[in-house]
Amino acid sequence: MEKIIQHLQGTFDVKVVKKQRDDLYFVTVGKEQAIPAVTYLRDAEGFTHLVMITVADWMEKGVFELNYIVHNYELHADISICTNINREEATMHSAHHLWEQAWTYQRELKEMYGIDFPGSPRVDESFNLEGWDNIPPMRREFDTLKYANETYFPRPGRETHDPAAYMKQKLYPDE
Amino acid sequence: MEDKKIFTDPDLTKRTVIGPNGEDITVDPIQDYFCDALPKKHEPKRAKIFESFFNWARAESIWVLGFGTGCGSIELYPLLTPRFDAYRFGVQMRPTPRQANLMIISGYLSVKTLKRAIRSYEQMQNPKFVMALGSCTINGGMYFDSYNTINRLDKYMPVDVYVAGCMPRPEAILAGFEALKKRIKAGKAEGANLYAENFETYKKNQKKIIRDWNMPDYNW
Amino acid sequence: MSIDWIKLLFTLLGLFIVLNYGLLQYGMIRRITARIGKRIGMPVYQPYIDLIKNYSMRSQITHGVMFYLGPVFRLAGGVGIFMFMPLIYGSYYWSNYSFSGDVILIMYFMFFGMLGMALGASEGGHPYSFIGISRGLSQFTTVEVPFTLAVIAVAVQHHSFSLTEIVAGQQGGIMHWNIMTNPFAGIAAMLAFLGMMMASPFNVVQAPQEIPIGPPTEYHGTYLGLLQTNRAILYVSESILMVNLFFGGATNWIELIVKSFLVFFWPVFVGLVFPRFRIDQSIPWFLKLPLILGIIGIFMV
Amino acid sequence: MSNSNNHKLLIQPDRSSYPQPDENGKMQLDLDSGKYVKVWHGPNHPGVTGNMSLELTLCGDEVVEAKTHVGYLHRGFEKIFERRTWMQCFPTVVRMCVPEPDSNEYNLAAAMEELSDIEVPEYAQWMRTLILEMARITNLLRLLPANGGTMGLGLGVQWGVYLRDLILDRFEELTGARIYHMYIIPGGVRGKMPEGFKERLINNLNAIDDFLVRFKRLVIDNAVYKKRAIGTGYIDPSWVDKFGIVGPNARAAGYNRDVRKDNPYLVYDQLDFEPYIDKEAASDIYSRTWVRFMDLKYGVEMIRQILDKMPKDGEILGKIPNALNWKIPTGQTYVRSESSRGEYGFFAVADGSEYPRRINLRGPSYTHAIALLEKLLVNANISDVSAIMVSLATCPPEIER
Repeated sequence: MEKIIQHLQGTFDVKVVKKQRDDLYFVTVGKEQAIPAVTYLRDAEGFTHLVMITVADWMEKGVFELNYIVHNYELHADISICTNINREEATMHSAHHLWEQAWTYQRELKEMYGIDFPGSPRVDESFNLEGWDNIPPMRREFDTLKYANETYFPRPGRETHDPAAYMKQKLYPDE
Repeated sequence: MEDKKIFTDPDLTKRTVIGPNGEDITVDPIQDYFCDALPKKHEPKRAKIFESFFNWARAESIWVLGFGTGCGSIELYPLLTPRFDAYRFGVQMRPTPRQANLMIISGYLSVKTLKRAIRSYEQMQNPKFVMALGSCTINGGMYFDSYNTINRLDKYMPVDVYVAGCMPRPEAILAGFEALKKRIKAGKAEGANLYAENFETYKKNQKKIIRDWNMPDYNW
Repeated sequence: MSIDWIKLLFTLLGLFIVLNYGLLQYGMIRRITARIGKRIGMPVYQPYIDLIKNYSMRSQITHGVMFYLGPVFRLAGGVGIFMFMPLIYGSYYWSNYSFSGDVILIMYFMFFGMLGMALGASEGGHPYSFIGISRGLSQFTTVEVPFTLAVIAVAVQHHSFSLTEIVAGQQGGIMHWNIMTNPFAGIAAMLAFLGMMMASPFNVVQAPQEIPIGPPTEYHGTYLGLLQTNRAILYVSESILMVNLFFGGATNWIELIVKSFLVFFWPVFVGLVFPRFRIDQSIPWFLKLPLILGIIGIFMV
Repeated sequence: MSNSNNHKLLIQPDRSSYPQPDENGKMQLDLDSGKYVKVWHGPNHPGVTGNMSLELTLCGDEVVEAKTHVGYLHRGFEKIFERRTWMQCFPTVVRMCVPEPDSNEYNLAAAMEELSDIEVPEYAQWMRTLILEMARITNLLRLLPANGGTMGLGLGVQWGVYLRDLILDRFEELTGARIYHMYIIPGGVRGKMPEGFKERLINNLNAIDDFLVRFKRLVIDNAVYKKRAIGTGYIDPSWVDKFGIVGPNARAAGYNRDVRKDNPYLVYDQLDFEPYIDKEAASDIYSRTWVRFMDLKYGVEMIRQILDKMPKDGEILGKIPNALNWKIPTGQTYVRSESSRGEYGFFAVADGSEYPRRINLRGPSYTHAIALLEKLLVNANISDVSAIMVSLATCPPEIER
């Protein structure tokens, strides 16, 4: 595992390596190098299984952090190739040629975050939503409670009985 | 985004096709394939005795549309199998909306499912009933702040019986069936007529959230 | 030609009895199958309530004239089979309008209902209806082959196409029944009977998990009520036909009911423990074993 | 022991007259030609697992193009997590996959424990393993007979769901709920075994043993079932990595894919088990049914083993901070477990606040039901569509979340 990470650092311009577990590393590379790094891991190091492509939205920093998690069935270990892309004009290179299911993830990310993957098949089709005309819902600036209250008809009389006070009294009287 | 997207479906746009003899045929699927007559109100039979007899038959033979719209459908399996066996009470599953009388909205409805549910509901024939399972159909339940699930079902279609719980146990659903039977026998379950009378309101509410309305207003 | 009014009355009475018997039998079968699945099942009288419910639906929609006529044709087919079938051997009034060539007419009526249904359901315009119809017609054609062979074998054996005479030839104990005297034809007909009753593994027409539910997809309310009425009559009539052809007929109502119930139970029993064939598997199936048995049955005579 | 290589003998029909895909993999179909008919298979269809739909283009009764449409169950979980504290996520997260909710609970708990370094007591780990295995057999009791059910053999479903109800009763005893248990909480579990629970559970397991014998006679040895299932829905073993196939579907293709064995979590390394792998890689519906059958069989064995080996008593909850304002330090992780359908993973990102930044679910159906299913359905007969779908054990809620 260490050797693979060293190899990655030698070949690519690796910015950050974070060891989460013995079998899980988060490796941050530049935007241009993410797909080559994933391809390298798949072809040369035997990380043949694409676990998922996912995004965390860091609105404060103005970036989306894309994660390509790949798994090696020989070593039973995962490496996540992370890359930061600009939130405003979010585009990323497509990985649909590497794995057949990759375009599904990309289609979802396009719909949920508005990240474009040029060339990915059916990326513009709607995935979960139908007839959505607002900003992509998973972006952090989208306020789902406000939207729900405006769009749907909240039933009057819904009260929040916050159990926090009771819990505080019962479980944590000192804090 | 300010500009509203325009939703088009290539299968539903107006187009010209070439017929078998080489002539041009204009096809407008929404006009040709669907009937856009509005729903009519059907009065109950004049003679009280007939109506109550028919209501008894309707109550004792409830055909449920097999449409699991949400997570409550996982409890419909036990309902039809040995443990709870709803067949004893005259409840049967029908796979097509034409033959069904009761639509079970089993839990939350996302906007995408609501569109299909409305369509299935409109295809059902006149004495038709709706049973809503779970707290998410009453006030949104635990998805009250979700951007994709509706909060109140009765704004979009008339509901006869609500069964509360998350999720309701099969016993609760059986009790719901009993409550529905009482309602039908008393002649109160006139959901279809209510829908026809307040058609405008229901349609307005439905169109408010279904933005790509690409079907006729009423498909029988 | 003078009309025998009393006979007509008896025929209609017989139709009424058979209708009720069919509905009760359906309820009974549903209850027995439920028991096998460890359930209690629906009440025996449930089919009656369903029928009343369906006839009392308030709104109906139609897709055209043939859509109306489909269930009517189907019902006519069912009633037609019944009208020309002798019910009780030795009784003038309960032999309906049986005549010397009734077997051929009955076999025609079997197909007639099917065709009527096909015309009606295709007017409904549902894609699953089309698939169901094409499956149904092609399967029924192949079912007819071994069945016809078996019927011809029986007819040659008794030198008659009249059901009454075929039944007459089988009187005098169980060893005289055609299923005993010509077992190959009997087995061929029983296998074909599976296909006629549309029980799995040959329920390719309605196939609930595949093309729900085939031709009747669009039928509702009164149309469905007609179809249910027909199902009650048709299935009982077909089992009575089998009783007449191979199980020595019946000399009284109780014998008839017991025998036809047992015959009817055979496809139900098979259907419970077998999944469904695909259409391209079920058609060759009928053209293999049942066909060979039917041919042997003819040579036996 | 079960499979023959019949699928190699199957004669593939001539497809040359059918339309071919263009270079983008999209079928070139002229829908107005009258040769094809477009059918919506679902969402209102008894043969479709859950609420999803397939848009099939048929030529005769052969499927020439298939598209899956999901999103009917989309509730925006990942969005509403942003408004829930980590503890409030628990009641929500179980709703992500309805038939087997416990994997969700475990994964979220494991992610939180890993990110904030919490030790789980041993007894609690055994209880977690027990409840995960119980959840696995409840789901399998529903899924396995459904393989016969899609072909019109509903009897097995009746038996299976009845036994599932018995196990749900045990869940109710243990956790108080039938479906959504919310039993695994970060730091441990919520309760101990009630009095007499073990004996009642073992009784139920014996009933499942009986069921397995009868089910094998009813469905698996059934000539008609064999005729239909063998060779249908064939997944080429080379697709396993390409499509990200996991769990039982990959095991039917001859790959040893089981998270319990590969990356042992909880106490699986102390248990003695070997997942069933189809050595001949027949990889059709029949083989997948077999793998699920053996999974259920081994699952029952495994619960017996857990009940034998687990400690009699112990701590159920480790030391956890104040749940009301539990701040989890910045970090991200990916945890996985083996559900009855395959690898089930959570990607969790914490940003140092009380609220999670991102929790993303990787469900096995995500790859099985979309990319793979669309590929498998092409050239299938319409009769086999739901059979193929059920044999892949797709579960829409975990795709859409």
